[in-house]
Amino acid sequence: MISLIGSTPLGGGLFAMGLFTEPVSVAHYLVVGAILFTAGIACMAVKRNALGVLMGIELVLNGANVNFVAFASPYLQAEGSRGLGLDGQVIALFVILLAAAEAAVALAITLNFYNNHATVDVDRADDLKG
Amino acid sequence: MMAAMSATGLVATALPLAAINWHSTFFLLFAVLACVCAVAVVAADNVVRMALYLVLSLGATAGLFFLAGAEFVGAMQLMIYVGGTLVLLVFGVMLTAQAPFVSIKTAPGDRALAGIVGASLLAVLLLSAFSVEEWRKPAAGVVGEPTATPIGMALLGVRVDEPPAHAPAGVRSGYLLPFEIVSVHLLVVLVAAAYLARAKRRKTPRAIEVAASVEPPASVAAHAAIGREPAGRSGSVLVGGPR
Amino acid sequence: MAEFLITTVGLSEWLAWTVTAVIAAVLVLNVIAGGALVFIWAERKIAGRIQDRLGPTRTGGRFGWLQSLADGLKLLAKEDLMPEGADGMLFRLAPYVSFCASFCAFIALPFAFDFIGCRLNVGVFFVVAVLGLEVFGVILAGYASASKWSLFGAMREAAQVVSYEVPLGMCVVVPVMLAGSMDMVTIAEKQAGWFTNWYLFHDPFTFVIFWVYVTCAVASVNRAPFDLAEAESELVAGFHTEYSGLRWSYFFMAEYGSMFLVSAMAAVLFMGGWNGPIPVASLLGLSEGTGDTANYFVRLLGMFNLLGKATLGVLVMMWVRWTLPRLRIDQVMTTCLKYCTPIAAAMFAGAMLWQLFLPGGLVPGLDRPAGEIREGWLEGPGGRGAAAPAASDEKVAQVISSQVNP
Amino acid sequence: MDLATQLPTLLGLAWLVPLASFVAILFFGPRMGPHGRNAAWVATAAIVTSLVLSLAAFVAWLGAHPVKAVHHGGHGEAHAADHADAGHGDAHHDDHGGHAEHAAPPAYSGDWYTLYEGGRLKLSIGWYIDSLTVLMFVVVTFIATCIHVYASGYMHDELHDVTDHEVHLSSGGHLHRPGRFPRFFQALSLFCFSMLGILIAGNLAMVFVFWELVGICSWFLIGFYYERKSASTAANKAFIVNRVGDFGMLIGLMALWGALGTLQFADTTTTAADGTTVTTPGLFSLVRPAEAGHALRVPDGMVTFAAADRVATIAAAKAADPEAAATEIAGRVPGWRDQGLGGWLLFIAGLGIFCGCVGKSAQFPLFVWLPDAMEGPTPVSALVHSATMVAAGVYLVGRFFPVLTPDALLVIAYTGGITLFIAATIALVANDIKRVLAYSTVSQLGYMMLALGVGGWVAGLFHLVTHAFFKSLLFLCSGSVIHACHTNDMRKMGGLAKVMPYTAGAMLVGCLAIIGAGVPFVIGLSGYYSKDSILAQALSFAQANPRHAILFYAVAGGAFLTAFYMFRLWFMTFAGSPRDHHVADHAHESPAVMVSPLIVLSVLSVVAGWTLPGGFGVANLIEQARPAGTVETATGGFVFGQSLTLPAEYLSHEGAIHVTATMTAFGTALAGVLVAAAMYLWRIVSPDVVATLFRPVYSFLAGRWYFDELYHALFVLPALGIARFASWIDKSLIDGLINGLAWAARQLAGIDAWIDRTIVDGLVNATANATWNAGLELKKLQTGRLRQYVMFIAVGTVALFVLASMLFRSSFAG
Repeated sequence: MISLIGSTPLGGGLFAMGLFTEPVSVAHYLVVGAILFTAGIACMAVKRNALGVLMGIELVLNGANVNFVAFASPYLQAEGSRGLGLDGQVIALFVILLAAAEAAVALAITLNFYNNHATVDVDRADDLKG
Repeated sequence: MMAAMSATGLVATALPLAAINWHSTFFLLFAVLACVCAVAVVAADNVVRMALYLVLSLGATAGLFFLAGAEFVGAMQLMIYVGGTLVLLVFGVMLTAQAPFVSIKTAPGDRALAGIVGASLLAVLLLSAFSVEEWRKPAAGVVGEPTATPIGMALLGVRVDEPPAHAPAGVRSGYLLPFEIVSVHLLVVLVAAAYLARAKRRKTPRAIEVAASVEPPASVAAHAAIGREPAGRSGSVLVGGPR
Repeated sequence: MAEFLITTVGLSEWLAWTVTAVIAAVLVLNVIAGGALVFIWAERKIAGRIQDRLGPTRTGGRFGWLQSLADGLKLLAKEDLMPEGADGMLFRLAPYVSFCASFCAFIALPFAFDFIGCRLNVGVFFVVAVLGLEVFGVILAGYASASKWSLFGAMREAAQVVSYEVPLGMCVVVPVMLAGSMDMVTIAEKQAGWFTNWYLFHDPFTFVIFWVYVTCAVASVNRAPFDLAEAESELVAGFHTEYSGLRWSYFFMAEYGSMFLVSAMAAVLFMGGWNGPIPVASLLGLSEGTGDTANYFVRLLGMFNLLGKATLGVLVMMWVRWTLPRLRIDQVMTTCLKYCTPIAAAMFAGAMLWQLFLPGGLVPGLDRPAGEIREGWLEGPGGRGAAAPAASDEKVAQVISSQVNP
Repeated sequence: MDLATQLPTLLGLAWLVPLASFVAILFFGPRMGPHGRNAAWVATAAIVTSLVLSLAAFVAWLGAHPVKAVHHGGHGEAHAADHADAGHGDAHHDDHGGHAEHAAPPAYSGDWYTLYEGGRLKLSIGWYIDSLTVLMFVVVTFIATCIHVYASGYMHDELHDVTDHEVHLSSGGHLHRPGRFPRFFQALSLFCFSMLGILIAGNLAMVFVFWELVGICSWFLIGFYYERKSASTAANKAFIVNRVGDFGMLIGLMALWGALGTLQFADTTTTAADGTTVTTPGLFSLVRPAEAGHALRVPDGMVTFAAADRVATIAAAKAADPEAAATEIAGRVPGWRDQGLGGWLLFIAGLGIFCGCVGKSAQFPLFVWLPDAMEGPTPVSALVHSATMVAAGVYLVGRFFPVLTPDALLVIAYTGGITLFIAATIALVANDIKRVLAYSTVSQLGYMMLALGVGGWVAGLFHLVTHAFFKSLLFLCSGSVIHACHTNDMRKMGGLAKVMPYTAGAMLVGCLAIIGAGVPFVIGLSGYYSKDSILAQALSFAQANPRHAILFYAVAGGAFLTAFYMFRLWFMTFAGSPRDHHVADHAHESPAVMVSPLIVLSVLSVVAGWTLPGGFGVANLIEQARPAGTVETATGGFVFGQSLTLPAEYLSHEGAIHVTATMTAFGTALAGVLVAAAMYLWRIVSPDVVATLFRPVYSFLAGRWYFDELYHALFVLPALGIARFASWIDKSLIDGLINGLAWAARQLAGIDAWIDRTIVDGLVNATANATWNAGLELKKLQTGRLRQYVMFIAVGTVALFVLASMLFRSSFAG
């Protein structure tokens, strides 16, 4: 199976980069976090559906969480570095909890908005614009 | 089995399979899944599909957490994010998922703009991710201790783990207070969400009222009109409630 | 096993691990698939008996024991239909999501001391979390089918599962609290010895909360009388109205997998896991350390023990299904929010106080292997299960005292 | 519980219960039944509770200190206190057995609560309880009880709307107002609380506080009908006149505190942290130290205070060694004392305190308020005149007796003598029944003061107690009469004995008691005993100091006048035939609730003075509290020379003096009654003829010696003149100046306003306009598009990062 992956051009490229053989570093996780984060921002910026915006927020928070966990993980730390230790994990935990809370409230707001405006298009939520 | 063995033998000559690092491989798997699905969330137009991709992305992230040794956080991610938040989200989708709203199109210009901004942001983030020497160094591979119990103790205010090396001496405070604050916060949110989303005692739901008032023949065309152009300016009903 | 492959067979390390993983996965998969086969047959027989008829009798001999296989073959051969307005991708994906969720949960389920896919120190938590994902497949199926019945069924399922996760979590937390660990192996090992050591009999509160757990578990896997999502008398077939053939069978397997899983969880959490009611192995002198073969034998015995308990649980669920009528959705919610949740909360508090003031358990006097199993973080560098328990206890006390009295 | 804790508890409760009643009525009075009818019950219940508690304390006292007959003799065995069991607690009581001369009376003192303590000043709520306190508690609460009961009947008019016929409105009608029944009882309760506070007070500061409270209560009650000009004026008069006296009292307080640093009566024993007990001497011990045999001595503090310049000299000379200086000063104090230093201070301190008593007890020259105080409701008059306010002054003189020098006592005696004579003469010609009684009160108070002044400590206080009974009786009787006749004028009465037999009988008892009627040497009414002892002491004093014999004549003459005017009153009111038939026809006996107190008080007026076989009696009880060092004859004075002799009181009981005094009293009283009968009963001599015959004297007396006019001319008119002058200055000079300033300020403000409007406002408006316009422009940025905001944030973040990496290149992306 692995060999099949390795024989593909992409897989070969990855092998060449040493991704299959070298241990991952914090930076790897940071890249994932950055992509998630950016995707979340883009999601928020692009989606007109309020729920889409919500999902973007979740992605952003998740991207941040990836970073926290990466910095906290002793496994990923380079020689001689301990990283954030438990603190990072606990913060990630709190972020998850608050994200859940935020999702609940945001969803309630969305439903309310839907009840009052018969739409979930955030572009229509401009009653208070200057 | 034999076939696989022979295939292995063949490829092994070309690739250093013996040096394969399973951790990195799984990381790659989950990371690619997470990133691809995240991008798919942005690209998808259908809300339910977005939700699906989001679930996959978040699930893959949970896998990354497991790989990083944060088992508790990973399980938490699965439980709360995937299990809870997303069900909630799907609920919202379902409740508001009438045909016109499932996919609301975005102008291509917006997409392009978002793409440019996103790319620049990503560039900035990547730049900073690779800018620190220490972060780029491959992991030493220290197998961390299980963290569920230390986290539990820390949430009760007792730290049993070793603090980070750069932490000032004597700083070993737990998280009892934040834990309590978050608990109360969740309770408040629960109440608030219930309050906001509660069924108003109205004879006709507001949505129907509005839809009926926008255009006399409340038809599919009306829904389409709501979806396409801002109908709020056609009447004051959208701005304020009943006087 | 990987070591065996490396040292004896001489495979390279990565290959050995791969083979091990594949074997384990296949084994677990067979538990589900084979289990589903057996349980479907059993369900039909039981239903028949309960309804005063014979059930399948012809296929495969006298008891119709090949009926399930025949059904499976039929399903494989069936045409795979998809409604016109369906969201094709989601429609296809939904059964796999459901099945994968059910299957993934088996990763952390211990069949015996070492017979486990992956020993997670947050095992219980992981199982509950992953089990909760199953509902996602159901929702997707309901949405993607573009059918009213399906959507209704999915919505009911979502509401029900989300609600029942609350009391279920509370029930699960009680054994976790008593054992001081979320590791399922640890929890089961703590109940080793005579059946009086089972957490079911630990104190009156755990006894009550076991039944709350059973109720919630039945509800969370969508079995009658809580099968509102299917409700064939109202919603045709609920969320899988539009499914047929192999895709439909995936939902079925997921359901039976989940049933088995929650039953096994009940066994591990409350009924000693692989430890039988009578410690036969230790009475026979076959306890650990008497040699690899004996060890393996003991674990095999334990596995059958656990499988037996889980099967018993599944059979009870079937019994319940064919005995009780289906509840209305408001009754389902009432049961959850007005009965299960408060009772579970009260029992949780009671068990906590009991543990605080009477840690000995309900039936004192019998042996209890206390403190032998600890989590790795408290043990010395020797790894799991090897360090002296006394040292770890000391470390806990020292750490805690240094925290409390700086 | 021993007596030392029992007594303060019982009496403290008895003291506080009326306060509770006051508070209750204050807040809930109008809601207590219809028109606040039940307020009477609350107040009465409170005072009855106090009475019960006081009686309990009385019984407890008697149990510990049985009253025995006093055997006067040369050996100076002075009081009958049981020494054996009084040595516990903080009883200030040296147990010296037979050497009673050196013994302090049994008393208990302590502090409940210290209000303030800093430097030498300590203000506390404390108690000083001896037999006098206990006795006075019983008397006050008893009489107050009677008066409460009586008042609940007397004040029933206030239960509904009242039309006050004595208030003439400018519209020609009469005042119509709602009733104030609860208010009356509220003030009454506060009055009782204040009076009991004076009685129980453990230090002069507390006395002063309650002294003033009594003053304000009297102001409330005298001015109860405050719509009447006469009532409000009388209330103000009483209050202001009392302030004059209190000013003197403040001087006395300052003299004592400044020189001695304490206002406590008794010694204070405190236990220090290390377990040693420290006894801080109180006023009594400072003035009459036990080591000097309780003889009056100018305290060290006063001596050094008076010799301040010499002390300063010594201190300056030995500035380096303060201890040596202190030793030398202490060594030279006796010498200075012998030179008479500090005597004046002690004298002035005593007189200052006495000044307060002059005001409160209506002594010359501050007695003018008391007759006017009749404007209050009659129960108030009874209370003020018998048991509370005026008694407070006499009580304080009695309490303060050990600190008073013989010189001060002489002043007191003369003040009392003058008062008694003036008041008695005015009472001769007064026609208002309550005014007669009021002047009689002033006269009797003069008696008491005189008695105290001539060394008759027991006599004075004895008379205070007996007088409390019969004077309250007399007032309540007069109230009953007024209640029946609706007039105060005796000239319209007459022959009321037939319609009001109980009242007439009770009044007769009261009159007999006040004139000291009795069968000489056998038995008599209460006044007989107390008056006799005053006369005897006055005679004794006159014999010892022939220069001051006039005091005895004043007393004897006063007894005659008393008998005359009291029976003039009785004859005019009850005897003969009705003078005004309209009044007589209307008259009726008062209701039972009013009559019953009369009967109770009558009985007490008869028996209060009796001494039972075995020695139990008021006089002997008071004797228990006799201050240490006042038993024996004392001579000398610090101011008026050494010639003054204060004869011991027991000497007055000796045959020669006693017989003379009794016979004098009997004779004068009889003469007075006979003259009164001749003029008003048998009408042998017409009062009108006498009045015409002595017209100047009559008008002088009827004009009340023109004291009010004198004070008006001397004080009121100058004060008014000064006020007018000040007012003129205020109006023309100060107001003019201020008006000018205001005008200038106005002009300035005009200029300022112009600047404000054009320049400052212009600037502000310009800023506001600019802001407004900027806001209008900026608001376009607020598109209301959520997605754009997200973009802004993202762009902003990137921009920040780029900016930061350009500026701080070294620290990023190395």
